[in-house]
Amino acid sequence: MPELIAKTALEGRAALTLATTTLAEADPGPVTSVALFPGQGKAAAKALKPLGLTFPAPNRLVEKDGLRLVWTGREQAFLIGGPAPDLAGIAAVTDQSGGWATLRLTGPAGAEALARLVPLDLSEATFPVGHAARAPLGHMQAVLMRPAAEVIEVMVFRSMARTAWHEVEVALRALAARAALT
Amino acid sequence: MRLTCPLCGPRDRREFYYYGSEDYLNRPGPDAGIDAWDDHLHLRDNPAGVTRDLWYHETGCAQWLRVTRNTVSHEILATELVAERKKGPAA
Amino acid sequence: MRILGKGQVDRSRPVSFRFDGRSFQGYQGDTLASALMANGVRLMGRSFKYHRPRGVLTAGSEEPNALVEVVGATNQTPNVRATVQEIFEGLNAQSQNRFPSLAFDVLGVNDFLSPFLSAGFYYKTFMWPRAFWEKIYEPAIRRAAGLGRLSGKHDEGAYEKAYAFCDLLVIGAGPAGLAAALTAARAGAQVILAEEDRQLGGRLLADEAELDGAPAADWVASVEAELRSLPNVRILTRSAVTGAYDNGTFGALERVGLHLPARADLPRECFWRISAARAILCAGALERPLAFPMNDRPGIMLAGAVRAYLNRWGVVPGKRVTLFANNDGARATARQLMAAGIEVAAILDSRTDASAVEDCPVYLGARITDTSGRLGLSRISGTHVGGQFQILTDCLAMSGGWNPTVHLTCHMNGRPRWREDIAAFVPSDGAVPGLTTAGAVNGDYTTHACLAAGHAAAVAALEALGRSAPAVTLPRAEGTPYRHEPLWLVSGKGRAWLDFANDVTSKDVKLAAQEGFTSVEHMKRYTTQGMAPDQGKNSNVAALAVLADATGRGIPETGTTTFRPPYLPVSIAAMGAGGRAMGFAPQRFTTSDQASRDRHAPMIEAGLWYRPSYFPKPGEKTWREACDREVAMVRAAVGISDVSTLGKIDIQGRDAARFLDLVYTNTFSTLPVGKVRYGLMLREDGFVLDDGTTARLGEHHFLTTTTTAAAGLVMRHLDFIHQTHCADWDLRMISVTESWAQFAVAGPKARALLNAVLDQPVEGFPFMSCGTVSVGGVQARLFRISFSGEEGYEIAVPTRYGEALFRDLLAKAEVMGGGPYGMEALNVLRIEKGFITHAEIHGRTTAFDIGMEKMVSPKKDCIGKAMAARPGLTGDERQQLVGLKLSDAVAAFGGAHLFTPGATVDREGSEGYVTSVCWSVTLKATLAMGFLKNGRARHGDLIRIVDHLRGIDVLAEVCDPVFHDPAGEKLRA
Amino acid sequence: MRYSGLKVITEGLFGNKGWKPAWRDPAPKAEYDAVIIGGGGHGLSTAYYLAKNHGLRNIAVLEKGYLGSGNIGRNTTIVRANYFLPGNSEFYSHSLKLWEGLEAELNYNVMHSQRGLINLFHSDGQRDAFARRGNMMINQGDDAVLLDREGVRELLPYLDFDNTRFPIYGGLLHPRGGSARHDAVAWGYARGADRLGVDLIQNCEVTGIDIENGVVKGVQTTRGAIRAKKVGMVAAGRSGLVAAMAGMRLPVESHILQAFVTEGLKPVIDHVISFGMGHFYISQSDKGGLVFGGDLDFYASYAARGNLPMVEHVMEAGMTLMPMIGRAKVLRSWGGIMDMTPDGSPIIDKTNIEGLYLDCGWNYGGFKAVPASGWCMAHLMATDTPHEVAKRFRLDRFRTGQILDEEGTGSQHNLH
Repeated sequence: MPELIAKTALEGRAALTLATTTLAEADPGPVTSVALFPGQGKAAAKALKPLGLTFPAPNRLVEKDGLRLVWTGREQAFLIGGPAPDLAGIAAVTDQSGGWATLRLTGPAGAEALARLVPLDLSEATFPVGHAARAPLGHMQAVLMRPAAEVIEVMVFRSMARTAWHEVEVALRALAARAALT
Repeated sequence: MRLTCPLCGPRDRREFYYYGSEDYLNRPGPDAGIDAWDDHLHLRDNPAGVTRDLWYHETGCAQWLRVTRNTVSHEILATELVAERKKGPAA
Repeated sequence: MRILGKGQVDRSRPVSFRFDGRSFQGYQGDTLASALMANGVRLMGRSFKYHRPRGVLTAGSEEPNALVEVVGATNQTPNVRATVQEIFEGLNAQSQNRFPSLAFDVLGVNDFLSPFLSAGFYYKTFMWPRAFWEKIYEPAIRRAAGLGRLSGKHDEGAYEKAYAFCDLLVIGAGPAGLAAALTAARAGAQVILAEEDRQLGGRLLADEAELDGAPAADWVASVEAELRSLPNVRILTRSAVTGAYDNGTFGALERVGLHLPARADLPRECFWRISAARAILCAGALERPLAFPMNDRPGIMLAGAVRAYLNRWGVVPGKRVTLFANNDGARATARQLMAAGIEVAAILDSRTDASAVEDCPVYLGARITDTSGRLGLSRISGTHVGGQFQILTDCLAMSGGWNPTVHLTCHMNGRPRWREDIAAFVPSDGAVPGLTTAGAVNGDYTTHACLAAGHAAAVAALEALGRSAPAVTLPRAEGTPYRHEPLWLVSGKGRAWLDFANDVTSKDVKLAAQEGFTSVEHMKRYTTQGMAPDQGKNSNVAALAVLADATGRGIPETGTTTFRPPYLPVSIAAMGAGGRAMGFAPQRFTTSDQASRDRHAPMIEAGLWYRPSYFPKPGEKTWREACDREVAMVRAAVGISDVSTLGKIDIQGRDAARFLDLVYTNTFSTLPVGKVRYGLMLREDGFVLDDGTTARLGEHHFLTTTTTAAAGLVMRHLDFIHQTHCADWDLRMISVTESWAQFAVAGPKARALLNAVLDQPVEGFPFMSCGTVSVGGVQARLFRISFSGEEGYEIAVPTRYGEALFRDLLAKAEVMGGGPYGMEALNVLRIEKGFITHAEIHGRTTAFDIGMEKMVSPKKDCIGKAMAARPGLTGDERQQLVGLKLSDAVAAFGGAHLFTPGATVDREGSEGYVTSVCWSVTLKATLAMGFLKNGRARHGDLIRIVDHLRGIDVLAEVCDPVFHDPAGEKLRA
Repeated sequence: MRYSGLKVITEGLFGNKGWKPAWRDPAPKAEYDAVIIGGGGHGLSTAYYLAKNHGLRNIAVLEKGYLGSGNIGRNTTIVRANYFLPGNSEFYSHSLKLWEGLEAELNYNVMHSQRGLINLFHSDGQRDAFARRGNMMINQGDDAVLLDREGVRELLPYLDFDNTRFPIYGGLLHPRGGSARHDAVAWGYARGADRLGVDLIQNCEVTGIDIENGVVKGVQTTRGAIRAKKVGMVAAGRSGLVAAMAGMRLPVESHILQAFVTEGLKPVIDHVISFGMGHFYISQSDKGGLVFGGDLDFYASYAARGNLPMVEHVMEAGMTLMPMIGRAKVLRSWGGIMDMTPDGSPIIDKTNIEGLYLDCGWNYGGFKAVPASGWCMAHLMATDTPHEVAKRFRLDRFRTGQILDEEGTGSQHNLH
């Protein structure tokens, strides 16, 4: 019987600090898509209640005890960090765990680095803690989240993780080079 | 160019895929006849002015939008979710 | 010549640089132009057509003459404005468009041929003999034309693109822009202030203006300090706003590292995409040259530029300066030069009613009618109300008035408005939605008016943004009205240049009119006026005036050409930043990628994915050897192939089956749970969109697969059908392509291999079944499907286990005489079996063409069904899918055409073409698939295959495309 | 007035005083035998060939703006005959032959230059698709050469062969492909038509089409009513608006196609290069500017200007394919309005109104079609039968399914 070793998309690549901001791969644990069937909003609220979560409004995330529910589309959210409750008949539940790579940017230049790649204002003022967005990162689809101050997490398709890392790294390097001018 | 996705908010045009006229919403019945289908798929009013057409928020929320806009000025007048539009022939 | 005590360069920081191989010294803060002029260099370029000697005309990016190449260690940048390029230690610049040297350019002979090189002459000649155009005339023209040179080497410089967002974008940081930015900044609005120059201040710096009785630079510094202290303000210097686009989007080019020695990580330039709720254009105005005979010699400059060089860089481009102007403002040039101790030979004022009181001779009603000086101005002559003059002078400062910098307001097809009192175009209101204009761009040429207008525009913008305006006290400033009398052309014997860069003279414009090119657009295109690097910034209005005069129309009726983006030239690398090399599109890697590379598999692109082409074994010299071995291995033992790249869509809900019935031609509602069915999807126009298998995982749960190439397309299509036609159905879809790593296990030993890895062996798992299995305690999905014709399975595990499972499968397979197979073998296996790919379903094929018309269920509607019934989509005239078989090995001929033997080999004779070809090691034959007119009725016939391109002309037998195991016994084993 | 090198010299010696207007500026007459709506390349060439080939003399071309103000003045000037579907193949082949004699025909140097066009491919599948095309070109009697990677390298050594996103497998060379000076084509045909007596009427917008009992009678214009026995609608970009005046709804959607030109540079790109994978094509003009373009902006528009996403995409494609152009600076960008049809092929056909003819739907490719489009439209208008090489460009082919979809992208107007 084979022993299957699990690997994250970037296989735990070493974190990188540039422009006083750290780029790291995060392993958020289980990721489950929860797509409500039509008219199941109330039933979903009831089912989520024991978890201390509500179904998030568009462009928002809710978090409780390490379990996060982030809006990802119309009547759709990703439950991140723990197993999904029984939602039979309420929502289409789909395991997305290994399908995404998560990059975490921690530090003051995170938004400025992503301003090289994401056509969205991710400054703290317009994208504060608790906000989330579906938006492109370069030419890739992404889920963007701000779980805490000076932290932005970016989920991209697993297969594109290396491209995403490379592009964020290039952006950070340019910022660091600019910072060195002054 | 920027469009406001009813769910995601104002977004750059590059996030959207463009399909074409809202004529695509009005799928004829299977027996509607060739003229109706020709109209549906091929023939276009193609106005110089206000038009309604279909855009897909491809690198966003994956919703199809019906966009009311001006083909001369590129002013965007309205956006709505196709999935939530009122049933029946497009107004 | 450098003037002590003038200018803002840092005299404590000398900088060495090179021009045309000579070393020079300037100071920190110099441009290449200012530093060269300080060193007495006037000749900096050669003109486009006549190769005339040229020097600096302006002090900005609108410079038409002083264009140079900047040479780096590995590359060179052509057409760099010496007036913009800041010098740095080691800067190496050289002149361009000259041979062998700037001072002696053999193509200067063109100048003597100018009577024969008039506007559009090339349309009238070089036609005979015909062959000479491409062989002789055109190459010569191409070599003579052009300006700078590209190195031909890859540009390895770093470039950057960025997005920015603001409530208010202020374009230009002169007095109007600074007042606007300060007002909005104090109100707390998010402000971006973009300034093309390296410093804020605009003409305040160049004009030695006074504000509140003190040098304007003091006020500029205090405003800048305040703006920089505010968190809601971003100042972009060295940043030109290049374009106005829809819905408040602007492009801007920032020169990040061009003023510094190259560094690997530092971007040379950054192209900004700015989204602004409101914008104020404070772009100022550009001074216009005067058109008079021989007005293009080095040393003839704009008066405002002479002032700028004096005040910003402490440089005077001559020892004895003359001023020629049609307005009061230009007099400041003469006065400031004299105050700095420079001799001013005379002021030539074209007006007769202007003041004659200055500290130098003043000639009223003056017209320059000739100039001389081969490589630089030495003398001018002309007339004035009192007679004639001849003046020895090495610098002529000229001013024909000012043109507001309206360009951005024209980018959205706005037409500027003619203002007779200033004889210039000003922006039309509302030309760019959300953008207003303030200051000199509106023709308000006094500092006082600019400050007030900038403030007022900001107040209005704040109101539109729902913010209240803060208190801002504006400094006292000069408010002398602009007095000016148009002077468009001084006629005379010599040529009078309008467009310096493209060598367009007033005669060219008149000739265009004479030949009927009287529309301003015709004149532009016929003469090339306005198409040079300055895009007509220096010449458009004057050329228009000359055209208006020639056609007897007024200027407003003549109209203008349209200014298009970009405002100033933008490098392809800046706007294409990130696209270099692999950056053009994301790279997608499967979980087996490293394992395949470990086995030296060459990787090839499939969509954005990388997939192994083949897995070479030691001793194999060609891909064919490896491919043949892999095919034989699958047919005899077992092969493993990563098929994760196929699109996978999870479909759930009580209406899922109903939905599949709508989007597929065939029926899925009848598919039992635990079964898989092949499906054909049409576009609504009746042609085949894609094919794939769908598994029913549960009563209301399906998994649909797509081809690799069409995964995104199909997802979008399904979203469309769902949201437009049945949004209320109980149905949810999501891509799970990335969530599952899936491997094909195929061959007679496939089941044995699977049983070696599964926690419980599979038994009684017939063809087209699916179910859940367990591998090493991990829940996996198993599908019994085949793309090879052998007993085949596909096993899917959550992606994070993909690599481990792949390596394990390979290790166990190799013990059994099996192993991995790549795309080449996969292709052979599928051709042997007659399975189609996008080589066959290429968007022009119908279900009928591929013999699947019976898969279009007559019992239900489906997408594409109605249009598939059009007469053109079925019938004998259609080319139908066939197999083609040759007993010999023949080189690949995909794309060859098919002819009936004996028929003519031409377009009419062509009855079809080949889509896929392989050497079948299984059948020891060359197999091909293709489309042939009425092909299904022609099985057994011989057909002629002609591939002109590869020199192949062979006969083949037409047959059914399923070559191998046509009964499917192996498949179902 | 005949143009020649000698004439240029003699005029030069005498101050260029003798040059005459290239065309007259006539007032519209009350009636013409044929009226062409649209003074662009296709309209002018239609008028020229109506006069030249069919002997009609009482013809007017009505142009809303100035001659050549539409797409003929705003394209990337590529001339080629590299189609592979019957219908397109013979038409563009015919057009290329006309191009090859155009200078002599018009006594105007349109600078047609057959510098060779190379379509790059990046996979075996694409190679075979181009082979199909190349073989069709040869079947048609045109030329094509299949180059491998080294063959491409020899001609285009500056491409990034080692590190581009989509490796270059080879290219299909069309030696007779090339470019021409776009404005000159319009002017050449205008001058030619004028010399044959055609009235070229500028600043004359058609505001209505007069139809009685299913027969066309003339047009209403901003310069008055004009009677006409035959009316040709040749108004690419605005075809739908013109046809609407005749109560027709066309299978056409109008889209923007942007194009770009850089500052002048010494010769560096000798061929026309097409990079399909990146939707990018480029050549260098005789003046030295790199002229290049990409895809549509992809949304229906009449604005004749584009937006940044496509601008950037085109530049990124250039940077991955040939990073040596990075330091060339884009001088000007513009947008043309394309008639996009559901299969990417044009329409030259009669309408169901007697005497009313339609020439439209040129998609990306109208420039190279100018000579043959005029040739065939003139034939149709003069004889009431389609020309042999344009007989498949039918208006009703979308109903019947006899479509000509070179891209294979189906009935979505903007995808062709």
